[in-house]
Amino acid sequence: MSELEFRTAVRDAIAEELDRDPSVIFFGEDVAVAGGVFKATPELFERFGPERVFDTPISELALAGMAYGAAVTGLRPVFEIMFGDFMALPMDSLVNQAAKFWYISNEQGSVPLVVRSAVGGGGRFGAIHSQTHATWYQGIPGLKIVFPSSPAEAKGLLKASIRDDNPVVFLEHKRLYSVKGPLPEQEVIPIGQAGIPRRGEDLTIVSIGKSVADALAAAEALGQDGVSAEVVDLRSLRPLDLGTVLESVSRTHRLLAVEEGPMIGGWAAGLLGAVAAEGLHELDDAWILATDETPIPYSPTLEDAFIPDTESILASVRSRAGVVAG
Amino acid sequence: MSELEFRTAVRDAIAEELDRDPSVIFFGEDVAVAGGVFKATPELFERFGPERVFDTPISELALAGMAYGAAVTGLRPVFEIMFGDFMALPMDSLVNQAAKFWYISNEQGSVPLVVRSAVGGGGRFGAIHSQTHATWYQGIPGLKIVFPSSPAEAKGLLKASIRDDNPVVFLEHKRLYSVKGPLPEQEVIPIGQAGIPRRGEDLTIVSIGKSVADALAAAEALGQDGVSAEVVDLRSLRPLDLGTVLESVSRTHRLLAVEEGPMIGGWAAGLLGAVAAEGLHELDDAWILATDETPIPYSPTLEDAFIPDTESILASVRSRAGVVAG
Amino acid sequence: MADVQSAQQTESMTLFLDAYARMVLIRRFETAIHRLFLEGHVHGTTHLYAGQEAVAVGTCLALEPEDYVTGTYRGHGLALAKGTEPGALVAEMLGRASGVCGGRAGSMNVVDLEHRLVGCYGIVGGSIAAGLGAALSASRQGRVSVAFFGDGAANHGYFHECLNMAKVAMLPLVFVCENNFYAEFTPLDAATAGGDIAGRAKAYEIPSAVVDGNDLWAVHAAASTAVERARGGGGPTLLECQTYRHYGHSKSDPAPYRPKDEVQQWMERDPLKLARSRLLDDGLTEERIVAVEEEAEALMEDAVRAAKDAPYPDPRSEAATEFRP
Amino acid sequence: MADVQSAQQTESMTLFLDAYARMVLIRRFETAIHRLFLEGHVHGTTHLYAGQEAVAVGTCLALEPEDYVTGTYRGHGLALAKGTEPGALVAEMLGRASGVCGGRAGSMNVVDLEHRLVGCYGIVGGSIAAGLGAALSASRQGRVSVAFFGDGAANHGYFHECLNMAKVAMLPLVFVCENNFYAEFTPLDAATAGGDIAGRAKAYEIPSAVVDGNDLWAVHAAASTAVERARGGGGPTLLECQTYRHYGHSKSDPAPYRPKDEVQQWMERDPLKLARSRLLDDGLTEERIVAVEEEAEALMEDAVRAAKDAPYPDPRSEAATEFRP
Ligand SMILES: Cc1ncc(C[n+]2csc(CCOP(=O)(O)OP(=O)(O)O)c2C)c(N)n1
Ligand SMILES: Cc1ncc(C[n+]2csc(CCOP(=O)(O)OP(=O)(O)O)c2C)c(N)n1
Ligand SMILES: [Mg+2]
Ligand SMILES: [Mg+2]
Repeated sequence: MSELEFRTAVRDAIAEELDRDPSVIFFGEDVAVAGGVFKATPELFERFGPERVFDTPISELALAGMAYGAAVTGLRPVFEIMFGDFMALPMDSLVNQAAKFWYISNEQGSVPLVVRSAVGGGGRFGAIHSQTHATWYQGIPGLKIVFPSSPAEAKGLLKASIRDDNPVVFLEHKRLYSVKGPLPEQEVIPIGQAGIPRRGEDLTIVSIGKSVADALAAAEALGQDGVSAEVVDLRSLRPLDLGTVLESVSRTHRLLAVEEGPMIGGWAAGLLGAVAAEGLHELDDAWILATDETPIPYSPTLEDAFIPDTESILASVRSRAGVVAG
Repeated sequence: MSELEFRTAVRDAIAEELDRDPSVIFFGEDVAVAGGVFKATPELFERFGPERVFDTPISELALAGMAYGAAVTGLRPVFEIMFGDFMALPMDSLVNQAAKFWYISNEQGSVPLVVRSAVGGGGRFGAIHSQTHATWYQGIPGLKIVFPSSPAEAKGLLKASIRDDNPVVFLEHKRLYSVKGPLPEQEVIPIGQAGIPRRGEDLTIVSIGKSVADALAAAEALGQDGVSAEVVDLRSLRPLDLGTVLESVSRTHRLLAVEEGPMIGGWAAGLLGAVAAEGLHELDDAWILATDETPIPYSPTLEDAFIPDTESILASVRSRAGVVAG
Repeated sequence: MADVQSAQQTESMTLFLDAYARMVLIRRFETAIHRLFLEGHVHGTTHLYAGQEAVAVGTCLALEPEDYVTGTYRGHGLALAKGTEPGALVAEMLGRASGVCGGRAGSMNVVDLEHRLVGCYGIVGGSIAAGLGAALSASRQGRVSVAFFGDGAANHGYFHECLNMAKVAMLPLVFVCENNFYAEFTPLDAATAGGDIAGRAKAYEIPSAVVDGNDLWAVHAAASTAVERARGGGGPTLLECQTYRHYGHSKSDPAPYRPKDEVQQWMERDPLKLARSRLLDDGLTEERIVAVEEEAEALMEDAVRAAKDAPYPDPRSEAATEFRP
Repeated sequence: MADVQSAQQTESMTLFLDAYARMVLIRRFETAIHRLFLEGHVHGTTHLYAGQEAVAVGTCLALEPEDYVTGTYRGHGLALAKGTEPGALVAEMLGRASGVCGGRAGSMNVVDLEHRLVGCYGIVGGSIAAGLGAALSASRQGRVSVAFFGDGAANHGYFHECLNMAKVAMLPLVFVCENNFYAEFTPLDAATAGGDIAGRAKAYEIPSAVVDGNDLWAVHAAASTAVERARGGGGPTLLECQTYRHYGHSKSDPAPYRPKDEVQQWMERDPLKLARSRLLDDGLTEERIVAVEEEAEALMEDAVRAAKDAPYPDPRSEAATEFRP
């Protein structure tokens, strides 16, 4: 039976786009000769050569600036900032150059680049190798933020990101790399359309990335309780597919947003706020499951308690008043 | 009649803390000899000398790292990153060093630093000198984000920030520097407590920084319509004083959050979400007034239309169904 | 033989006369912008290039139209040197719809892709990285990229990371540091360890040179060598062009921090003065020189008049989009 | 006279014997961590210091207890060299409540303020800026700050900005670049323009030296000079200590990218071997050396046993706070 591993999906997406379009290039730290520290990009260097796929010095700010300048002048750079935690370093170029160009140039041109990073906790990498930088960037108009939840999404969304004429911040959850799943049905998954991997009537659980699988598992278990939970997979945080969430809530009237990150300044709270502003009277209940408001701990006991998972989603739904069988 | 100018309040706060505590130092680009590009820090250099107040090269990342390392080893650095737009450059040190230290060191020590920046639009400075970086940083546990709305707040909150044992991101709105206002009543304004500069019954308008004055002016005008609006001044985005907002909403049942920035990924949507999660059934209505989802334009006609002001707050309230005289 | 020589001479003379005309245009442009700022037509802030004209013009004289340049917020001179239409540039400063960026960018952030001006950057150091990226494209297009930046930018992480990257990848990039000896109000020596910007290239094994940035011919010669090296696959070069700004850093900064005699000495070496007398020495007639000067004058007057009459963008009519569809 | 001399000799000999003992302890520590990682007791990832012991130990030998150090994710050796209790350090790697950071930090981010280890940083270059800041405090405390970092970090903006800042402010900072010739899987020459890290200090007028990082005495001598300079107000120094890591970059990276003979040559110059024979040459008896070796061995065994028996932090009981109250 043909299944696809997440890391292979990433590699294949890049390979197919390198094949398809000679203006696509791929670079980063130890992504070429070594094939990436998460072994997500092996054999691209061998196959496409040093002109298209190359390693760089440890210079995140210059990497992003180089990608921006190259994108404005005819190339379509895909580059890796190894861990999402390092995405604070290239931020100036991404925010003040790439994100602004299309608008302030009065649409003279745009910036087709993709910056990939491994994000998220649970790997015992500690506070500075486990963060998810999506919310640092969500408030930046002009930057797309894409975060796949499965191998099929990784491939379809990464291909869409590489073909997109705008800068894309692409997140890959560490604990998804070794996950296997069905092959994609579409070659390209359009950016900005949330998915509904599970239909339900009593409750809408919205999430993104790794947490989608946890939400699905929790929804299964809730079925035993007689609670029918719908799961929405946002896929991107900008553009934000509010419409799909509102439509779902108009049927379930209950909303739980699950975020692997703090509640304050997080995307989950922002989503609830946007839903409240548009569909307040559709809501019977709405709440957030997030992490504690602290950095991410290293110790297994602390990290396991810190990160939302299937159990904590279940516990959160069960303890929340008002969720009853439909 | 004794009034205080915002820029003088900033200067006096730093001067008084330099006086009070020999471990306080102040540095930045052209803040010492030249007294700052917004003339907010004149005469500190003359008064305290080059050991306590000094100019630096244009090296934002090193500035933040220097402040962090100094703060951990006995000093209390206050430094300036001239424009908030530049706050993408020192982010790594602030996020991965300063914000994490207290927690991951297991509370061996903390990081008493303050980083001041001029933020906000309306000054015709264009897309890369008009941003407000608060939301880039709001999702970072361990960092306080303080944003005064008046000269009195500027002084009381800056003094509190300098005395705080944690890293503080301090925002000064460009269009407040020349504003005059009454002297502070308290020497120090505690960080994390929102203010309620105006009481009302029909509607709660929540904002921060420059927009608070706009909200107050709009509330006055709404009085003519017979709508009694309460205004909440958050003062800080982390810690976030949700309690004060919830209490206000429990009386007015209507919430408008006004943000000078985009709605997606903004603090206003997050605030609405947090309120919905805690007090959904108190809400008869809740919405957000924010900017367009684009960079900030230079041209006066475009920028004026872009930035929320008294008129747009008024228009938003009047056009929103359901706000009626109490 | 003699004919050929003189033919070459006249050719080169008209070349430099055109360059001088461009320098005059820039000077008039900045004089106009300064006045327009004081009159409230230019908003926010503006950073004038007057005094540094020979750097942008001399460098661009060594470039092909398809070669890329990136500049700073002090970029009006670079834009005009690379070919941006003066009228569209004034209109941008005035925030008009007819501006080169429709009034969206303003004085600090001009983009003109048609003339391969990738951008002007309000962030110190940003122009270096943008130029590095353009060099990556240029290396595949037989083109060259030139990044302009100031002496203050030489203390920024952008500078170091890009020097190293450009050399490692052997990119066709010319780093042009416009050393006007001040970063805002801070003198070079107070912020720049060693004080030798060109010297910072050595450790990366990048060829570098200190250039008289007020001498059009010197800049052109140094730039030509660097551009040839880049085009020939020889990798990056760092040029430290020493020059001086006639105005303060921005707005109406009177620059009290600059010693009178220092200003005096530099004013005597005004790049326009130097170029003018060199052209006369080379045998050009006063008439021809006056002619191009008057032309520039007239060009600017028309540009300003047209810009002032141009409409502002209408926020209701213009449908700005966050993303390219 | 002869007595004085021999007294000094024995004093210095015991000094270096203690240093050797510390190097042995670090080696045993890393051997233990490697095993514990493969056994699943150490989680996530870990970066071993084996092979580079002489750099941290030789440098710290030139420091006062109150002097500050900052290091990288490859920081176990530095922590032990500066005085961190081995038991507390193993426990940290194992994520136990008795860890030096209560198990919150882990292998990459150790902090031990009691021993003036300001921190170890998972971000390449972070240690340099942290050391710069510590130097600012140190300059007011009569102390010195030493920032450790790798060859790969020399290509980062942090490196350049901090070199310049340290020199401009004449801070008592010693930059110790541990050049082990690889940044992860990338050889020095592939990423470092010019290939001469020490040489990069010249343009800033910062004194620098290339040091045999596997020779305890050479490192100590170079560090002593730099520390004296810093303490005397002479400002920063850059030391490029050339060394080699015995393990792969992290985890169980077998380092296939390193030529066999290169590894062979470096193994022959194992800093422990070199120090041991030097001590014997200097007249120390085999017995005394074996004694300290066995002591280190025993110390590590106890440390590991204690750590394994220590409880994990209890998420319910521990009230973590985001802010210092
Ligand atoms: C990263 C960054 N830091 C600070 C500033 C504020 N600033 C604008 S211009 C300037 C001085 C730059 O000096 P230099 O590089 O010599 O260029 P010049 O203005 O002299 O042409 C500074 C500090 C900025 N725009 N960007
Ligand atoms: C800013 C940043 N970029 C990339 C990484 C990933 N990374 C971790 S170690 C390393 C190599 C560093 O090499 P070097 O500085 O020589 O130190 P060494 O590991 O050899 O001791 C890299 C690229 C990181 N941790 N931080
Ligand atoms: Mg300058
Ligand atoms: Mg190395």
